[in-house]
Amino acid sequence: MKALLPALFAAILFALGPAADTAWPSAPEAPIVTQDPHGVVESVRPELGPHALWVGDRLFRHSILFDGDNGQALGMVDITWTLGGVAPHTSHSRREVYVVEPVYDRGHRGERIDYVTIYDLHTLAVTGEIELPTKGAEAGHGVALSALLDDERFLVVLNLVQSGSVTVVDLEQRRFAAEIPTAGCSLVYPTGRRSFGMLCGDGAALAITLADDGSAAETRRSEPFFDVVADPLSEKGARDGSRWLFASFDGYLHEVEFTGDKPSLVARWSLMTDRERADSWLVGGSQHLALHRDSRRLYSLVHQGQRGSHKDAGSEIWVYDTENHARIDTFEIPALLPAFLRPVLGLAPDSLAYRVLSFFTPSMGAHRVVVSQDDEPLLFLRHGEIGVIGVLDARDGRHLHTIEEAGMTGGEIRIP
Amino acid sequence: MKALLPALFAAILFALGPAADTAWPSAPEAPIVTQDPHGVVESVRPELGPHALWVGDRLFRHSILFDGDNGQALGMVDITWTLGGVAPHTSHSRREVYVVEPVYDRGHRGERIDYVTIYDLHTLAVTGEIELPTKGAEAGHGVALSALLDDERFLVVLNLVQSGSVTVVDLEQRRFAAEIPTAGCSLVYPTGRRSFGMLCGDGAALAITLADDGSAAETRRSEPFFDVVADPLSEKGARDGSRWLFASFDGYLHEVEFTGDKPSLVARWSLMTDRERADSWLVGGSQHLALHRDSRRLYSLVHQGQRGSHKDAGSEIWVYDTENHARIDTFEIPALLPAFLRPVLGLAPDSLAYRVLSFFTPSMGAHRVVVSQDDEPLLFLRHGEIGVIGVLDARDGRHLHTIEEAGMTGGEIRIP
Amino acid sequence: MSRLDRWMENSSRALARRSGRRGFLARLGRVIAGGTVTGVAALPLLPVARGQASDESHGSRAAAPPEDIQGPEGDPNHCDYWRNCAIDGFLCGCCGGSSTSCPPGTEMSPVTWIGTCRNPLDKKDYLIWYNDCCGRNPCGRCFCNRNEGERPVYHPYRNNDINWCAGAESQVYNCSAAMIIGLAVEGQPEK
Amino acid sequence: MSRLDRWMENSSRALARRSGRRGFLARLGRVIAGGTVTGVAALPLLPVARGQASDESHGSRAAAPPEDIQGPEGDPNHCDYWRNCAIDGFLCGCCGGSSTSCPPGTEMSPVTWIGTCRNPLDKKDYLIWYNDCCGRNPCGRCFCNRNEGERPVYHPYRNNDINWCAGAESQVYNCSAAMIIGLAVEGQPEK
Repeated sequence: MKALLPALFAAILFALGPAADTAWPSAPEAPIVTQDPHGVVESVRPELGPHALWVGDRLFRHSILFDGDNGQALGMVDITWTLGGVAPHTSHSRREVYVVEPVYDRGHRGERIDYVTIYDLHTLAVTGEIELPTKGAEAGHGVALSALLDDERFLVVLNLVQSGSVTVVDLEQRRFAAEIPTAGCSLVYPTGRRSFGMLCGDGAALAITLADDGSAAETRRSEPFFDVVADPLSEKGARDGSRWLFASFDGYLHEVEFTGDKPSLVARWSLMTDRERADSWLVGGSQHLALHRDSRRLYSLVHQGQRGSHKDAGSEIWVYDTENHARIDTFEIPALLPAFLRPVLGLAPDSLAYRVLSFFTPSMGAHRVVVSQDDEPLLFLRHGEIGVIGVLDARDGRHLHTIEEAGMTGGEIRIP
Repeated sequence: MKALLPALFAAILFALGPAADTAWPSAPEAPIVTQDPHGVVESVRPELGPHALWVGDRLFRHSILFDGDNGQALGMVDITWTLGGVAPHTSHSRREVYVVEPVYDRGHRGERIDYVTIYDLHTLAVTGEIELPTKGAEAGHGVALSALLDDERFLVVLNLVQSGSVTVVDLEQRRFAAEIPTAGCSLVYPTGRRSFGMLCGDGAALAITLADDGSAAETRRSEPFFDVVADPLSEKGARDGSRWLFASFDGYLHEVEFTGDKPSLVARWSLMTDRERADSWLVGGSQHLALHRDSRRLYSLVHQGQRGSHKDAGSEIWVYDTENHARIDTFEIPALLPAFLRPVLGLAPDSLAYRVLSFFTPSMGAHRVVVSQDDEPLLFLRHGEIGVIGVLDARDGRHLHTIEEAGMTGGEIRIP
Repeated sequence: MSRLDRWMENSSRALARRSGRRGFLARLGRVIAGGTVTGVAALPLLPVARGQASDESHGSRAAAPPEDIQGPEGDPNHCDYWRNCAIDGFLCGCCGGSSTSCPPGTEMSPVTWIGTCRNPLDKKDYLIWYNDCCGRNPCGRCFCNRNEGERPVYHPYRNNDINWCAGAESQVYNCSAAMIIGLAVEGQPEK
Repeated sequence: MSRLDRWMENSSRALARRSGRRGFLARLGRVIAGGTVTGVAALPLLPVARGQASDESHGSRAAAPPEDIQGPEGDPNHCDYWRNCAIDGFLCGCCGGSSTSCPPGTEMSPVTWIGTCRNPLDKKDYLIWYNDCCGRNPCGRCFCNRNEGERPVYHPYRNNDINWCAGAESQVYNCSAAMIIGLAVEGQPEK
């Protein structure tokens, strides 16, 4: 039937169309040339490579998968959150992509139903959906709202604050598995095969290990180890295996180990010298911390500001050796605005006007940074109000290129 | 129950929250001051006035109702089309707003259902919906895709091209009324109490009058009177009672009368002199023709271009007296870009930088123009890529002000 | 230095200065959070008090904060409005509502996050509810993001990233209002 | 004349020159139209022929148009690509597909509008189908709008405003491809 659709539509069009369209030749008289085959749909190449990147956009309501080496778009999946901008999860073992999303039966109103939508990683076709309790939480930064645990069987979804719980989804059996109460703790950080961590409102950390059925096999809570009011930990952490690194508002790095008897603070060191602190250097942004695990290099977006500026763009990237707790490099953040304005202004990439614009436009900094985990790592940078991605060599900070037209707004970015 | 919700949520939050939040004072100790009342929702003022304007936006998926005198937003209704940007219909007699829209049960995929969504004009609350056959057509310019007929009982919706029909909706009884075949004709132009016109693929016009049940009581078709290939009529016409004015690609105004024995071309006159035509002046845009009925003034967006530039922005507004078929004035189009960039760049309206920007930025022209129908008429202008509205005095072309932040993209604008 | 240089630099400075507060390209997705809680004992009481206040309308139990402020700090549709010190979203006053009321057709969420903002006239600190208006697509006008005293998601009553339309019938976010709850005994930690 | 003046004027000229072709702020909402019809007799045949061509893949019944063109006219991801003379939408080559194929997870609409574009190498006019790819939200990259030979909605086969995803399972528009149908006997009226 499907193959007949074109003929059918043409016939209908013919039946309804004007009596004659004399200005256009009839095709049988036209010499025949090789036609392009109709209906071809591409697939994502089998190996994504280490430099692939998901880039979310709130206005277009999707996340685009890019090849970070050349800026090519490989495909996209939709995300119905009106305020999300979140990036999807990718299972390499099951070769699937997961999007947690709600839909309303009238677009923006009516009955809400929450789903995990499952895409095939190769075809990006929707291959299934799992209905969830209608409780999924939404937050502007998109960070730590859901977590794919390491054995890629369970997806953990943070629920609305008044639910005080997480939803566990069994991706293998494609079903809702469990709801686990997490009173007073929030955000979800994957920490192992079937374990994840959370941060709590009293300054403690929580570690939960799942049973085979997705219920909580073990729940362990640390003593409070930070002050949620005076110097809270930013929730935008960087993962290091079973540990997570969090920077506090005042610029102290906290290494939190989630395994063991209970979660514990295993190291706390300053990202700033006293002098830098006196000069008002602060950490900040929406995804402001990134770790390259093999080289133990930590990338931190910093800016000069005051308390309350913790969501402002970073003006520099400070690079640390996490073994020695020492800053070893400082990267400049390139100006991303020209690449954003170029298509708006209709300038050619090689035009004088564009070169002038690029030369004179100062950097506005970046709100988000992630790093690839291979031996030739790339840093990906994004400003919250500019839909482009700056690509840097993570080893020396060299600005390699900029991925243009990566959305209208700065949603979450994530290495698949 | 509803009144108890806040307390309920607070209680839940309390139960789940951290054990103590010592940094914040407990409220009972705080001196009591006058609280702002909670839960107040505004209504649209009873009289909209002649200068109100609906402004559609595709990315935000809504249409904002503005007061054109001061640029104030009065309210907004949502529109689920992903490519629409259309403005809604307003019934002043029934005090309702109508949006024709489709929804998919998974946002962008799944089952599609089409609705007329009904809003109360005062509260802008949804007061009803009418399910329609899933056939509504979508077009980028948003023009003449549906029509509210003059007695405000019937809404006529253009269907997908392969349907070759329109859907008639009975707004009084809130039900689908009829589907009327319109073989070879397209677009819907209201022409009277219960009548509308269409343009046909053979260069003819069609007039349809509805019976009490919304079916076609009378269908009348003209002889072909224009060449759809050599010099087609732009579908972006201006209404004059039972007549519609259409400009042809080559700049000839066609006055089409839809009443009488059959629709007929009652006048055809040139919008350009031979000299102007030789100088490549052309009509063009997405809503490029507007008529102020009482003064018989016609406003036409024109630019210098070539065939194929019929969707380009107009660089000037040429003003005609439709009685004498003579151009009587030329209005400049103000630069709308500075008002669009101002909030992006974070400039204060009275800053030197903004004044410099405004002074040096040349006009990019406009794609859309509409005129209010009162005695002190306003011209509203919009560029397709700039979400602001330029407001001009329609009598002398004076630039009165610019409505900022009227969307991200240039969707349809319509006087309610 | 040419005009272009200066203009670019000026606008860039302006951007840097205001990037945390305003900028329409980011104005989506800022999900708006709220908490009703200012103190343990007050928890179940405050929202009810608000409900009562609603019925009494502008009751005169006590003095309202002085609002006759010159400049942006006194302009409810400006990011610098004194009450907006921890707001993150579109100002309802630019969307068909006002700084204390929702646009037509939306619903005010019963739960919100709070801020502690200092009134520049009486120099007193006030507790502010940032009530979201819900059930219609994002307004898209007058985006502001200020984070004085704002805290991460795990401290929800002070977090403005969470979508606080969570308490409303439709959790689609339209805009945010900034409403007085009462006087704060202590200032916010940033002051 | 300062750099600012010149830059502004230059970019403005560029804008004017390209405003009909490109500009990402307008790239939504451009609903994409299609028609399958190039002549009365050909009507029911052409789409079937296309279906066959699809099966034969790059069959060699006749020569394909030369594509070894220097500059933008030879770049499928550029608005000035010769086949794009009547396109209106996002180029699929920037969205995960190519100029003749759809991005992963989308569906190519069976119906489209057509253009008549001249190949700059062999100076021949070719009939082009602008097939839309459907079922996923708008791509948002490489927006182009060229209207050579484009005609109003009532002449649908030549109209690029109509949403031609009308023929697909989901009528949500993602991007547009530009595919050869055959040689045109007559040029488009604009030439």
